[in-house]
Order: sequence, then C-alpha cells, then structure tokens
Amino acid sequence: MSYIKPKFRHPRLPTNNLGYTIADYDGAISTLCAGCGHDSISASIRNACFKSSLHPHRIAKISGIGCSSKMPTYFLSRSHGFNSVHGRMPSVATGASLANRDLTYVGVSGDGDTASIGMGQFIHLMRRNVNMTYIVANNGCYGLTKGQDSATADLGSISKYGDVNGFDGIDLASLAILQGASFVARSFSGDKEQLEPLIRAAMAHNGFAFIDVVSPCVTFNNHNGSTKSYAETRDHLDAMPVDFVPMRDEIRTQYAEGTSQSVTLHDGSVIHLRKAVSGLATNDRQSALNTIKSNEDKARILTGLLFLDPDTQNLSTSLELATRPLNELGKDELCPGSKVLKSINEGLR
Amino acid sequence: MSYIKPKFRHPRLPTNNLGYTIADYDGAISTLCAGCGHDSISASIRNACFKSSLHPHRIAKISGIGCSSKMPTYFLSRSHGFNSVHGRMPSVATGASLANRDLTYVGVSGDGDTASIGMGQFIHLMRRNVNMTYIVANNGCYGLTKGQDSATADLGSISKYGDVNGFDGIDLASLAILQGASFVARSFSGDKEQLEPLIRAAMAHNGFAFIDVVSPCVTFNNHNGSTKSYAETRDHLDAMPVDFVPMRDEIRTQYAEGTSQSVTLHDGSVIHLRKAVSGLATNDRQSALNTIKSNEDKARILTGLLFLDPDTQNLSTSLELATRPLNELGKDELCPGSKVLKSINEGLR
Amino acid sequence: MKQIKGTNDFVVKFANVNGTGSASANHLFAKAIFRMGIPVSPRNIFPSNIQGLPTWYEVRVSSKGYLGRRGGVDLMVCVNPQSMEQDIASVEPGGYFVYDNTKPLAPHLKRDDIHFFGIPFTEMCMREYSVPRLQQLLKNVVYVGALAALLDIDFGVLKGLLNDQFKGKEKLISSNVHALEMGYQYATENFQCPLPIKLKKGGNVAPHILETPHILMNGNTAAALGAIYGGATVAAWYPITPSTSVIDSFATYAKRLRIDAGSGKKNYAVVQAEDELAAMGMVVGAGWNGARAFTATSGPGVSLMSEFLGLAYFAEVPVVLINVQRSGPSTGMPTRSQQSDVLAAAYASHGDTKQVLLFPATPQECFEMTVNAFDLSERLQTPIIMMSDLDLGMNDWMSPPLEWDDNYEMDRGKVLDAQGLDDAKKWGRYLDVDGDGICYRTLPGAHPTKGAYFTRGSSKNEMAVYSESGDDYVRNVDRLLRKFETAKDLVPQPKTHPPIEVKKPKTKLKLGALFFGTSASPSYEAVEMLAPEGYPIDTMRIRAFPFHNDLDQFIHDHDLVFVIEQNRDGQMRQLIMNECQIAPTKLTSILNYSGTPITARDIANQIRTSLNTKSAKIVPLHAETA
Amino acid sequence: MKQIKGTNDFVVKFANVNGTGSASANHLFAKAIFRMGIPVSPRNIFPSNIQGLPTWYEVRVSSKGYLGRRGGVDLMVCVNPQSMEQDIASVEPGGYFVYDNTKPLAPHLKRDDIHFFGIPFTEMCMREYSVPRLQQLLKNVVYVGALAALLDIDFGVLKGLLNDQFKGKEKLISSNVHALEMGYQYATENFQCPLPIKLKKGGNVAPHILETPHILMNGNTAAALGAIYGGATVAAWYPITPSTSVIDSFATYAKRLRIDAGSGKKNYAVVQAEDELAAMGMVVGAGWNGARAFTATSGPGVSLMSEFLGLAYFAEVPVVLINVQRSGPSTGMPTRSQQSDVLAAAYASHGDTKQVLLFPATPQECFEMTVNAFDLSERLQTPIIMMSDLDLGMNDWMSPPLEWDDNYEMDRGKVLDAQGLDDAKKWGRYLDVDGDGICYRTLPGAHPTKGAYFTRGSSKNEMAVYSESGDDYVRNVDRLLRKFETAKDLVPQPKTHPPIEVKKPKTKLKLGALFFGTSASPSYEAVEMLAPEGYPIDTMRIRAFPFHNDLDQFIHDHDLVFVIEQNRDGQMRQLIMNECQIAPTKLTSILNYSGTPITARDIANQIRTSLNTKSAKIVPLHAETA
Ligand SMILES: Cc1ncc(C[n+]2csc(CCOP(=O)(O)OP(=O)(O)O)c2C)c(N)n1
Ligand SMILES: Cc1ncc(C[n+]2csc(CCOP(=O)(O)OP(=O)(O)O)c2C)c(N)n1
Ligand code: SF4
Ligand code: SF4
Ligand SMILES: [Mg+2]
Ligand SMILES: [Mg+2]
Repeated sequence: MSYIKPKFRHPRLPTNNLGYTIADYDGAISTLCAGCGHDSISASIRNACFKSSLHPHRIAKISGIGCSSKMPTYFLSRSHGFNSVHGRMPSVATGASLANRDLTYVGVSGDGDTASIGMGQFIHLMRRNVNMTYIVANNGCYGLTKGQDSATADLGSISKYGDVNGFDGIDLASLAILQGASFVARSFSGDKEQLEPLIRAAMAHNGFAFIDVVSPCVTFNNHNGSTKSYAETRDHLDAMPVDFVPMRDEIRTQYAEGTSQSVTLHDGSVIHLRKAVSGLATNDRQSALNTIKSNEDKARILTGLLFLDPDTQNLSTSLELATRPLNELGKDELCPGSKVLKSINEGLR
Repeated sequence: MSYIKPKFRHPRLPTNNLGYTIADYDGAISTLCAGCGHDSISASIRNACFKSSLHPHRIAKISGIGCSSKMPTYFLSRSHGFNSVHGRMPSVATGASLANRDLTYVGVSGDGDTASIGMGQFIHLMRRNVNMTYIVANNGCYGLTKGQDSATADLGSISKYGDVNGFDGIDLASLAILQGASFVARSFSGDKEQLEPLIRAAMAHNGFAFIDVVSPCVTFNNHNGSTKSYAETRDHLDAMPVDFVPMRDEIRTQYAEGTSQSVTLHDGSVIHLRKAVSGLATNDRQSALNTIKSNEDKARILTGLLFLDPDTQNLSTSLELATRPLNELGKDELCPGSKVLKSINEGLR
Repeated sequence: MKQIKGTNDFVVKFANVNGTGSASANHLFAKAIFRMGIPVSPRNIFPSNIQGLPTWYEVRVSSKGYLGRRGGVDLMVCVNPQSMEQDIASVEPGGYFVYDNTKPLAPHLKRDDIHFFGIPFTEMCMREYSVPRLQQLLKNVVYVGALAALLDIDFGVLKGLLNDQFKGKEKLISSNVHALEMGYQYATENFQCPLPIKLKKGGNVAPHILETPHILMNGNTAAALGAIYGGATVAAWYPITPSTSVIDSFATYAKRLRIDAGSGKKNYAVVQAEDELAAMGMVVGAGWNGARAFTATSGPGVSLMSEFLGLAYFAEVPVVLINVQRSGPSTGMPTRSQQSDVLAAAYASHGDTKQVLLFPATPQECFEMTVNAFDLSERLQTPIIMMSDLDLGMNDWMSPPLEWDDNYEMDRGKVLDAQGLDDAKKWGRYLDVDGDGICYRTLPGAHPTKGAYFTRGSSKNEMAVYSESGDDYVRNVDRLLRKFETAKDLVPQPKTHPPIEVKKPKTKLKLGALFFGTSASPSYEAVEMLAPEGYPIDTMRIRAFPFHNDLDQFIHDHDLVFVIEQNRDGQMRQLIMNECQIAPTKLTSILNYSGTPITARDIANQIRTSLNTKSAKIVPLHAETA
Repeated sequence: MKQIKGTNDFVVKFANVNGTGSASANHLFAKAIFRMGIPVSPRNIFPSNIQGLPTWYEVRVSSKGYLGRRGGVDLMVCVNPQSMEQDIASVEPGGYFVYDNTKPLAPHLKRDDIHFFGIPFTEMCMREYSVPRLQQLLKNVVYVGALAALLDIDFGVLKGLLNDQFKGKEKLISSNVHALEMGYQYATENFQCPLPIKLKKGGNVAPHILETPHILMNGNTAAALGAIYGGATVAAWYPITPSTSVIDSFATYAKRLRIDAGSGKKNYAVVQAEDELAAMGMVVGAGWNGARAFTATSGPGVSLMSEFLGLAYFAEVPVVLINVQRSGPSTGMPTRSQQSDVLAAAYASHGDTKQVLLFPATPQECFEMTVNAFDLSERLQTPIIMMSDLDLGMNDWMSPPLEWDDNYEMDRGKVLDAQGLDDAKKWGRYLDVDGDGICYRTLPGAHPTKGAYFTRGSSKNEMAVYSESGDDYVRNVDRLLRKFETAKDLVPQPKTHPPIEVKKPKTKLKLGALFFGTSASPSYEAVEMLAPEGYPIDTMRIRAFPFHNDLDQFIHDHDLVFVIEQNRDGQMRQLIMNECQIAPTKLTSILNYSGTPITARDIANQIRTSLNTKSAKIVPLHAETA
C-alpha cells in the first residue's frame, strides 16, 4: 500500500484557472504496492487534469481488471469511475462515449488487460476512433495474478517463477499506429516531466489518444534487461517467503529530449529509454513505425509523442451524432407519438 | 449452389507422386452461391494438396463460422474437419496442433471471422507461430448473415443495404507482418496461377503461414471500386426481391508478375491488383509494410508472397515438445506410477 | 377419392430453392389473403445458406384466427425437385399437390390418396421470357397466379399489392401482372377452379378479427419500433440470425424518425460491434452513462454476453437485451426456432445471478414489452432480457394495430440529478432507502462535488467503497434478492382466460396448461380442440420472470398442469420448480424441439396421450408424501 | 475470568498485513502442529491485492480430525493495527489475544472477558536486526516462537521444519531459529506457559488419524497431480485466482516427471492463452485431436467459456475443466470462497445443455476425480467439469496419502483406430451402435481412406453429414440425453455413512442432510453436534452430476432433507429439484455465502432454528397434495 497524496499539505494550495486546488483531483489512498509505477501514473493523471483545468466531475474514468485497472480509484474521486470486466474496457468506454459525447473519458488498462484478453476490443476501439484517452500501464506482466508473463513481455525475459518467455512482445504503440489510432505516445511512469504533458495533450486531442506507459512492477517485474544483475537479484529472492513484498521507492527519471537514459528497475534489470524530440511527432504512420523499429533494433524504447493526426473524425462525428448528448434527450426528441404510429400501422396493411 | 467438381471426369485420371488422383482430394458439393469466390479457393486448396502430394488423411481442416468457414466441407473429404465457433478457430487449431504436431493444419476463415470477432485470437495465434496455413477468404462483408460490412471493408464502400462504411478497413496482411507472422501472402480467389503455388508454399512452410485472399461475394460484395458503375448496378438491384441471388460465373483472372490488373466484380465495382515478383519476398518486416502501403496509396492491392522468415521457431519447437505427437503417448510415458507418488507423499509431510 | 374441404381454413405450403426470389412471391400470396380480411399466418422455413438449398413457406389460413401452426399440409406447391419426395409425403390424405410438370413426375412418387396438379411453370416462362433472370424470377409469380384461381384469391387484391410494391415502376408492375395472369389462366383452363379448399372474403371469419383493422408484421420489426418508442438511443450489436432484423429495422425507422430537425444529425447511434461481448459492453457503458441502450442477439451471443450480464446484474446497470432464440445448443440450427435459452438467460453468468425475462407472444407484445423493457431496466437497474424467437421475430403475424398513449412518460427510475443530490440528506449508491432493494443512482457529470462513485463488479459496501467484508457482500446480494422480489409486481403479469365450459368432462382432475411466447397460440387452439372431447383445461400464459404469485396459485389450484414449450429439457418447467414451491409431479412437459414451431395438433395429441397414460403418474405424489 | 480450555482442540487466528511474509511463518506454525501428528486445518483469508491490506490465517486444531471450520476464535495473534478492533471483537469470551505492544493498546479496545498478551515484536526486532527487511520478516517468526511456548509446540519440530525449508542455507536457518527462540523466551519469561489451550502429541487424537501417516496438501496441487497421473498432455489456461496454482503445479510436476528420457524434451505442453475463450478453444482442439487436455479457471472464466462448452457438448469433444470457484457474480470477491457456479456449470451455454460435474471434497478426491475426469471425458465424449473451490484448492488440508494402483489403464473410450475402422461393418460418427448414447469417434490422421468426418456444432445426421432436418436434430439431442443417463452409473456415486444412533430423539421426522465439496466436513461435524441433542440426521454426500438414483431414494426415504451449500440461491437444491422428481418442501436450504467457508457451528445453528420453526412448513406438502 502506498500513498499518492503527500501526508501534509499547505493550507492555501494554489488553484488552477477554474479555481480548483490539486486536492480536488485527489483519489482514494492507493492499495498498490509501495513503489509501484502505476501510482506515479495516477499522480500524473491527477496533475495533468489539474493543470489543464478540467472540471473533475466532467471526466469519466473507465478501466478493466488488474492492478493497473484499480488506478482510477486512486485519482479524481469527484469523477465517476467504472472498474468493469477484464479486457473489455474499450467497449464500455465506447458505449459511455456514445451516451454522452460531452464528457472527457480516461480509460486505464494494463498490458494483460489490453494486449491479451482485450486485444480484439483494443483494435476495434482504435478503428472507431472513440474520443478518449487510453493509458496502458505496461509492466510486462500480470501483477494482480502474481507475475505471469504478459503479451508485452520481452522475448527471453525471465518471470519471477523462473520461466523464460518464448514469445515476442507485442509493441502496443506500433500496433496503435498501424491500426489507425490518431494520437500515439509512449512514456515512462517515473518521468513525469514527459508524462504529464503527454496526458494533457491526449485529453485535449479530439479523438482516440493512446499512451503506452512503461510502468515497472515492483513485485513481479518482467523486463528483460541485464541478465546478470537480474540473476543476482533472483538469488536473493529465493530465500524470501513468496508472500514477502519489500517496501520500495518509486523509480523517477528525468532526461532531456533527444537523449537516451538507462533506468535500473527494482530487480536490477535495466531498460534503455530514448526520448523523442517533441514537436517532431509525425503524421506519417509509416515513418513513425520505422523510427520505433530502428530504436528497438538498438534495444531502445522510444518515448514521446510518436504519431499524431490532429484532423481526425472521432466516432461521434463519423456516426453523425447530433450535438446534444444522447442521454439528455427526452420524450419529445425520442418518441414519435401516436400519429406516426398510426401511419406506420397503415403501411403494414 | 455451385459445384467445384467437374461434372465429367476422365476414367484414368493422372496421379501424383503418392499415387493419388485429384478426385482423392475432392470434397462434398458446395452449397455456396454460384460464382462465389470461396469456391475458387476451395479448388485451389484441393489442387495444391494434390500437386504437393500430401496424404489427404494427414491434413486437418479447421474453420470458424461463415460462408468462408463452410469451405472445408467442399475440399478434402478424406481429411478430418472441424467447423468450430465464430472467430475462435485459431485457438482450436492451436490445441489441435499441440495434440499432434505431425499433421498438416489448414485453417480457413472469413474476414468477419478473423478481423472482427476473431481479431484477438488471430493476433495471438501469430505470436505463437503455430505451424499451420491460415487462409482468409476476404470479401469485405459478412456473407452468411447477409451482407453487413466487415472490418476489412474499405472506407466509403456502400453495402447492399445502402449504408456507407465510415471506418478504415483493416489490412490483415500488414497486421500479420507487424505481429510476427513468419509467412504472409495475398492473392485473389480467381487467380489460381498465383494462389495455388502460394498455398503449396504456405503448407510447406514450417511455421505460421497467412494468406489473405480477396474473394468476391457475388451476393453482397462490399468493395469500394468505381462508385458510378456500382450505383448503376444498385439501381438494377432495387427492383429485385431481396431473396433473389442471380446465377453468376466465377471471376477468373490471370496476369503476369510485376504487372497490375483491374478486375471487375459482379456488382460492377472494380478492384486493382498488383502482382509482386516472386522470389522478391522480403524478410524485412519494415520494408514489406512500406511496400504494401505505397501500393495502397495508389489504390492498388499488392498480391504475392509479401514476407517470409523461413528460419522461424514454431510453437512446438518453442515449447520444446518431444518429437512424438502428444496424442500418441501412453501410460508408460505419461503416468509416473505409485513409487513416484509415494515419494511425493513423503515430500508433503 | 377424398377431397379436403374448407373455406378459409387450410394450410398451404410452398417448397422452393432459396435465392430464387420465391420468398417475395410467397409473401405476395399470404399478404393477398390478409388483405382479403382472412386470418393468415405465413412461416418461412429456410436453410442456413444463401442460395441453392431447399426452403419452405407454410401459410396457415384460419377463419377463427388461430395464428400458430396447425400441423399437416392441405395444399403443397412444389417447385423444388430436391425435396419433391418428402414434400409429396407430407400432404394430408385428400390434399392437393401443385408441381412443375415441365419434367414429368417420376412414377414412384405418385400417391393415389392426394390430388396432383401439374403446371409447366418452367416451360411457360421459357416460352414467355428471354432473359434468364426473368425466367427464374417470374416463375414464382406464375404459380401465385395459378393459386389465385385454385383458391379463389381476389385478383384485384393481388394487383393492388403489386402496385404498392413497385410503385412508379410501371414496367415491373405489368410484367408481374402478366405472369400472374398466365398462371391464373392455365389453372382455370385445365382444372376445376376453385378447389374445395378456398378463400371467401368475410366468410366465416371470427367477429373479433373482422372488427379491428389488423396489420401484418414480424416481431423483430415490432421490437425495433418498441425501441424507437421506448426512447432507445444506443444500439450496439453483432449480426446473428435470427436477431439481425431487429437492429436493421431500428436503424431504418431511426433514420426516418430520429433526425434532429435543426442539424439533420442523428439522435441515436447504431454501432456494429466486433462481437457480442463488445456489443454488450457498449450497452453496459451507455446504460451506466444514462442512455437507453440495447442489443439484440441469439443463442451463441447470449453465451458470449454472459460475463457482462453478470456484471450488469451485480453493478446494477440498466441493459436491454432482445434474445431472438434459435435452435441450440452451440451453433445449433441457426435458421430454426426454439425456446431453449430460458435457463441460460434466467441464470446468465456464474455466481448467484437471476435475470429478469419478458416473454412476448405477439408482435404487439414485442412492441409493448420492448418499451416496457427500457422502463423496467431503469426502474430496476438491471438487465431485462426479452425472449423472442425466430418464429415470432422473423415471420409475419397478423396483429391488431400497434397503439400508443401520448401520455406515456418514460420511467427513468431512481436517478438523482444535481438538484436531487443537493436535496438528499445522505446518499450512498447502494443504500436501500426505500426498502424495495432499489437504490438511487447518479450519472457521470451531474454534479460538481456530489454523487460521484466508483462502479465495480467486485466487493463494495453501501457507500460504493471497496470492501471485502463478508457482511457487506451478503447485505448487498440479499438486497438484490429483495429487488428481484420487487420486480414481481412490476413485470407483465401472467394472463388467464375464463375457463372453458365442458358438458361431460372425462376426467375429475382439474387440468391446467402453462405456456409462453410462440407456444401460446397453438396451445390455445389445442385447448379448444380438447374441450369438446371432454377435457377442460384452464390456461395461464406466462409473460415474465420473476413469476408472479398468481402462477403459484394457478398451479396450486390444479391437479395436473401441462407446461408447453419448445425445448428438449422442459426449461420453463424447471424454472418454475426452482422458483416456486411446486411438487414436480404436478407439472407435465409438452415439448417440441424439432426446430419448426410446435403445432396445435401435436400439443393436443401429446395431452391426449398423457391423460390416457398419466393417471398412474399422478398418484405417486400423494403416495410419496403420505 | 473464564479461560477457554482444551487440548488439541481450539482455533487460532493470525491477523497480518499482506506482502509482509507472514503467510510463511503462519504456515510454519500449522505445519509444526501437523508434524506433531495432531489434526490441523489452516485457512488463508487474503485480500485481492498484493501488498498492504489485512489478511488472516485461521488454524483449526481438532483432535477428532474435523477439518472444516468450527466457527469462533480462541486465540488471536494480531500484528495488524488496521484490523485490531474487529480482531479483538472476534475472540470468544475466555479466549486469548496476542498482540504487538510496541505501541500501547488503545484503552477503548480493551475487553475484560478475554486475556491479553502484549509482546513488543517490533521493538524486539528493531533491537535485534539492523536490516529493515529482516526486521519486517523475522517479526513473524518471533510470534511463532511465542506461540510455541504458549501452546506447547514441540520446538524440535519447528527447527526441523526450518532445516527442511532452508536446506543448505545455514545462515538463514540460524537466524530463523534465533527469532523463534526470542519469541519463545519472551513468552516463557512473561506469561504462564502453556495456556489452558495447548497441544499434546498423541494426546486425545482420534485413532483413524493416528493410524495413517497423513500428508498436508492443497486441492489445486492434488488436482495438478491428478492431471499428471491421468495422462493430461495439454494444459491451456488463463491466469485467474484461485485456479492459477492448478496449472502452476501441473507445470512444476510435469517439468520433473514428463521429460522424454532420450531427448530431454517435453511430453506435455502448457500454454498461457490470451483469455479463457482461447484456453477452452485450445482444449477443445486438443481433445478433438486425441490428446488429454484440460484447463482450470474460476467464475468469470466459466462465463467466458460457455459458448465453447456448448460446442463441446454438442460436438461431443472430450474436455476437462477444473473450476475452482470463488465468490460471484461478476468479479465478485476473487479471493473468497463459494460454491456458486453449480447452475452456471451444469447448464453451461445456451440451448439445451447438460454438463457432467464432479464435486471433490478433499485433496485426495481432487487427485482421484481429476484422473477420473479424463477417463470420463473420453468415455462420455463430453466436457467434465470438476467443481473445486478456493477453500479446497488453495488451503492446505490434512489428507491420507495419495494412492496409485499401477494396474490402472486409461479409459480412452470408444475410439476406432485404423484397425478398428477396417474391422467395423458400418461406421458413422453419430451412430448409437451400443444403445448407450455413446458413439465411436475417430482421430485425424488415423486411416488413409476411412473414418474422416466433419465435426460441427450445427445440424448433422448420424453419418456426420450436414443436415437441417428436424428429425435428425431430435434424434441427435435425444441420444445426448441417453448418454447423460449412461453417465449416471459411470460418475462417482454419492456417499452415505451408517446412521447415527440417538438415544432420545426429539423429533419423529426422518431427517437427512445433503451436501458436497467443502460443505461436507463442517456438515459432518454439525450432524455429530446435533445427534446428542436428539436430532439424528442421515447424510449423503453428492459427488457428481448427473445424480445417481440413490439420491432420489435418499430424499424419498426422509421426511425432511437439509441441503447444505455455500451460495445464496441454494443452487444444488435447485439442480436436485430440476433433475429429480422431488417435492420441494422436503428440501430445506442451509446456506452460507459470506465468502469465508461455512462453519460447523453455523450449520448446526441453522438446522436447530429450522427444526424449531420449520414443522409448520413440513405439513403443507401433505396438505397440498391431499
Ligand atoms: C475474465 C477474467 N479472467 C481473468 C481474471 C484474473 N485477472 C485479474 S487481473 C489479471 C491480469 C492483469 O494484468 P494487467 O492488465 O497487466 O494488470 P497489472 O496487474 O499488471 O497492472 C487477470 C488475469 C479476471 N479478473 N477476469
Ligand atoms: C457468436 C456468433 N455470433 C454471430 C454469428 C453469426 N454469424 C455467422 S457467420 C457470420 C459472419 C461471417 O462473415 P465472414 O467470416 O466474413 O464470412 P463470409 O460469410 O463473409 O464468408 C456471423 C456474424 C455466429 N454464428 N456466432
Ligand atoms: S503487484 Fe506489481 S503492478 Fe501490482 S501493485 Fe504491486 S508493483 Fe504494482
Ligand atoms: S453470400 Fe457471398 S460469401 Fe456467401 S456463399 Fe454467397 S457469394 Fe459466397
Ligand atoms: Mg501488467
Ligand atoms: Mg466475409
């Protein structure tokens, strides 16, 4: 269990344009493991909403099932939230957005929730370009069910149980670009300088915005990294009771655009991040894919805004929905009345 | 209803290396619409198996649900077949292949079956690199449920019911390349000169081989094509009873590698095919994606073998399965016996 | 040789090949009878493919207005060589067989107890038309023309129908009329017309039919209209026979009736989902967010939706699901009808779940119950599953006109808006303030500081705070039971009719019959068949689950109750035994699960057999408990 | 003040924070008692998260060998301030409360009817260890040391366990032993040890326990071993609590026992699927292709698998599914136990489906029934669902050792190989040659020219040719019913015990109790509690569905039968009423659905209440049918 709110807060907190303080964007106390990357993401979402001066109650939070999908409880208590079923958040979010096109939708998911059980819905959500921000807290494993490999785990990575992953990891950002997402970004949970503005941009984007956030799992981390250091750590773990989760600190990082940075995870493995220069985001899907791939070939994870198509048609527009939210319509707009029914009857004679 | 077997057959048919005649690869009489592209694919599969001299009974045919998924009934009656549930053929094929790694598996699916309900399983099937040939009979619509748009229908195409498709079509071949398929090809149902050798190569490939076959639906075709000719035809259709399906001939085409060809479909719409030069198949995923895209930008559908990684690990190898099929193992190999159980008991005291 | 006789009372069946345009011609035939004011019920029996397989169309004509199947065929029109043998076999002795004698009938097919009428349809059309398409198409119209003569159909009515159908396309009208005349002429010239079975306007038609100007419509269209009138704004679905036309019709009507006047934009959304899980997920999301949302599906879809149905039950999200049942299990027979999802729907999902079901029996009820489903789903904050079937959904039924009360107000249930939240003393999402098990919900975005809560399937307390306490869990699921109790009085109540008087009853047992949906019509007919034979049977038509206490009472008041349904396992009987305190030996199943709708004759036969042999079986109950 | 007394008969409960390593220490405690030869049953009650929430561990010690929960806590060890208040409240009057008094106990928490034992665990560890990890971890071991003194645990046994656990890591052994000693010493120095509740080797332990050298194992491990011994070669699954460890254990054992000697390669495959639909699809594919294949899941997975279960039922594919039940519906409480998937499993999927269920009550049965499930699935060519639950699957149970008969031969059912096909006169996949409803299947690749057929869920005839004929359909599904009838004699039969003699019975009614799975153990105990009170209750433990006729007979032979189960809706009672011809008033539900396993005291109480108030309810049955 960790806390995303600081224990003490100055009585006169600064307010944003709408007069809210950051506390108005707080959530419940997190029950995730101390040091879990997911808590950093929650904090960034909270901060992004505060800085962007969004009305908390005009945001709806939707998630699937998993440690990551618990996150919406831990930010924005003034927003409605829906912790639905495993892997099917995309459809719930689609329905919600159809019912009321005026709210801001934040979907939160995990790599298990999205890349395994949710893969089909994820792809079709992008195809429909639902107007929402979709954040995957990507830890390469199933945290809540205790550490199995997920479909984004790197080939050759070793799970806490000592199994070597024999399958290629799915790169969700590339997939999103290929399958038509109109905003695709990647970041690292501990890099709030990068993550917060990305979240703000995603929420401002008028269409489907995807952010793949590398978010280390303290307890069952599954990144490939340096095998040596990993093995060393493992040896250490062997002597521990299986149910012991040591207290850890969040991993924070900070580095400049256009540079690379190595981050050592809690288990001693290392990942290599490369920060794209902002403003360079391409609206050419093919070249975005190529850039991601060439970094991957150098074992680097490219972060930043990777693709953007600002002039996109979201689902509400492509379905030609009227501007008033469907859930506000009343009998007058909806019910054609007895006269019309009479004429329909006539047509059926 | 159409017939893939010729009505008359010479008494002394030629035999292949194993001594089988083509008749040994026949299936039941097709109950698909006359002229349906799917029947041409069935014929090509039959011919490919004959020419490659495969034992019919060592092939297993697995499909989902749809007109396309009915195809396995119409070829290879001597093979076992399994018409499973809609969209879930990949998992059934995976299980079958685990049970007996020695058979040749042919999966047949439709664009609805694969790109909508089956999307998640399709992607994970590729990720596992199950040793099989996977053929999608791609008609851009749901034939069996009477012509709704599928997820591969082109943006802007008009369905038989007059609805304009507002979503981008999913390009299954690109998706397959991105998601790690080790053999990716595309063809046209009526181009047996191209399709047959592709099927033979796919079946010989030691890993997952995907063939996206453009296969016009006579009755509910959904390709974008020339709007004018389409509209003309539509007018014609309006006067017809909804349950009238005119008898049509199969669309055949023949053109040289490296050239392009326009094919007019039954409803008057036109598609443009571009045949890749064989032997040029790349094993660089990125450049394969780029080539497909650049043809697409010219409104051309690139056909041929698009990507090949011949030295791939299929699921049986990556799971390190023993060479004897699992379904042949008996008590001796499987059951450790009472002595071992005694020692297990000891360990539990 | 015997000749079946009857005015406005017979069964005609057409044997065709699908994809040949026959359905439209057959529909023309049925609709003409309908326009003559004579009760008719046509049924399409079609294969699960698009072209080339046998398909049938059965038209029942019934002066009394029985709309269920009777059983047996009096006149068969066969233009499909593939099925000729079985078609000939299916005609009642003394019946009539109309066929294409362009090729002569194989001698071994002849029966000498039925009357054959050969008409060279193919030859006539080959001679008359040069375009193959017309040769094929108009053949169907020719046989309708012949039937017009044989059965005495009002020719003017037929022409009127063609005029309506091809409005503005004069050429098409005249070619069709010509084809009709060709058939008519051939029949009058070659046969004694009309046959002893025939139609007569007015005739012996039951007064309650004559009094109302009926309409002819299928249940799926009616349900779609119900969704329009019920204020549905979000329809998410995945195509599956036989439910597809619910959404098709909804989209068609919405395009006409739901366009925002100012902008020309849509006041509704229809989304074809990628599968049934997604379709239901969208409905759940939209329902949670305050829109009236629904989906339509069939068997396999119900299975796939079951996880989400469990979520909606537990998270208390309004959801409307129209289940147009087909033959199960698994793929089953997608184009055949059954009532076999009763248990799957009532207990959809793992864990302790109970879903509210509605059972429409007519298109009128499809309409009304769909409207009602939206009210109930919001009132009860739970999924409402309307259990239609292929027979009801896809076939045309004669029906009194649909009615609408303009004073109708949608029941949006207990939703607190900003004002409501400000007024409320204490609010908790799962607090049972009123004691009816139904709590007050709020919608996202309603209030800046109040009413936000977290919806989850999993553990929670009354305040919607995460909790794994056993007490919180039990309180919550017990409240859901209380809500289910509340539902009993809100759902449509079962229907009874005044008991049938019987002069000399053959049994001392008080007999009852329970049925629902499309089993109702033939059940009523069977009961009327049996009354003159000395078996008085009281009836109750079940219209919803949870069952009203009247159902218990009905069973209690009878010694033996037949439960008539169209599935193998007697699922409604099981549901009754589960939910009521009923001695099972009281309930006898009358079943048909062949995939073609149950017939009155079949029901009557099964009841007769049961009454003649069952008496032994009725005793043990007393014995057992003595 | 009263002191609870008892040798080898009490309940100890630990209140911890999860992720702190307490489970291992608590296990050490329970295992030490087990090694002393005293019947013990530990239960982990844990939250659905990874770190930082309250978690409990309840250890029952019972000389008679009752392994179910008794109810009540005699000694509580609380090291979690979050739950302290409720933990104190849960101790029985006269019981004992051991806590960390590094911080003093808040005065308002004090109770004067229980005994408090403060031990400064944190302080002791802070003093003793400098590494925070060790401070945290060894605290757990210190309290076990204290309990060793308070309850008189054999210190040698504890040391032996540590030696086994940390074999080869001397440093770890000595630091753990040191921590134990610290606790032991503190307790002996500060309290009067042992307490009136204590352990005694041999002692009053029931002879049937002493006679066999028991093992301690959980049901999931046992099921995994069953899959190994039953010859499973394909395991496809998707992680879900509480079923995950079934596959984990299978993989672990297979890695050891299923490696091909020559090549070092695997004679098994474990695939983590992308979801439960895929997991079941793989099992169906593998089963169809002749491998013994299985999956394990829990509630939501069962819902997601239901379409495939319907296919397997109808296409007659052998499938084994181990359903380790948790609280439902929807996400429910994933780390809590229930028996609430009975109906969802029995009728899994739309349409008329009936699935075969097995109900193990002990790890031994998990082992045996899993082996049996593979035989049954191939014999019956249908899915076999083993219904375990979290309590059985994830907790350690004392059990007689697993036994294996080396003469066991797998029953592969009716499979024709090449020879068989050549010998067969006429073969059709769905021909019921033997009249038992089970047909002969063939495997892909078996024969060059014979035996190939097309498997489909949809319409077919006996020769596996596509058919939409109603007759073919009915014949097929009727045969499936016949097969279900055949299953009755093949599945494990229900178990009865000789009736308990009661001197002065307080009731004339013949009483019975039905139960299954983890409800069995506390039910037996409750029955033994009630006998001396004058209520003789006969018992029958249900072990499978379809029910054997003995079940009907048992109910017939009694006036009132309690159905004891762990779900809200009395699902087993419903299933019995559906499938047997039972008057429902005979069956009274005794339920617990809080998520924590039902206790003997709870059952006894509910039965007492029922007997004192129910008599009125028993009469109406006679009345109703009179
Ligand atoms: C249908 C279903 N299957 C399985 C589960 C069990 N389950 C809960 S969370 C989870 C995986 C979560 O992984 P991920 O989405 O990566 O989240 P993380 O915990 O790693 O943040 C699984 C398999 C479930 N709740 N529902
Ligand atoms: C679970 C489920 N949902 C829906 C259906 C209905 N259905 C049958 S085939 C089909 C679509 C087939 O489309 P496609 O795969 O493209 O095949 P085609 O007929 O076009 O060849 C659908 C939706 C079904 N059988 N099962
Ligand atoms: S298990 Fe991993 S993902 Fe889950 S809360 Fe702990 S650190 Fe985070
Ligand atoms: S409907 Fe289309 S896809 Fe189906 S059989 Fe006919 S032509 Fe082929
Ligand atoms: Mg994860
Ligand atoms: Mg298609």
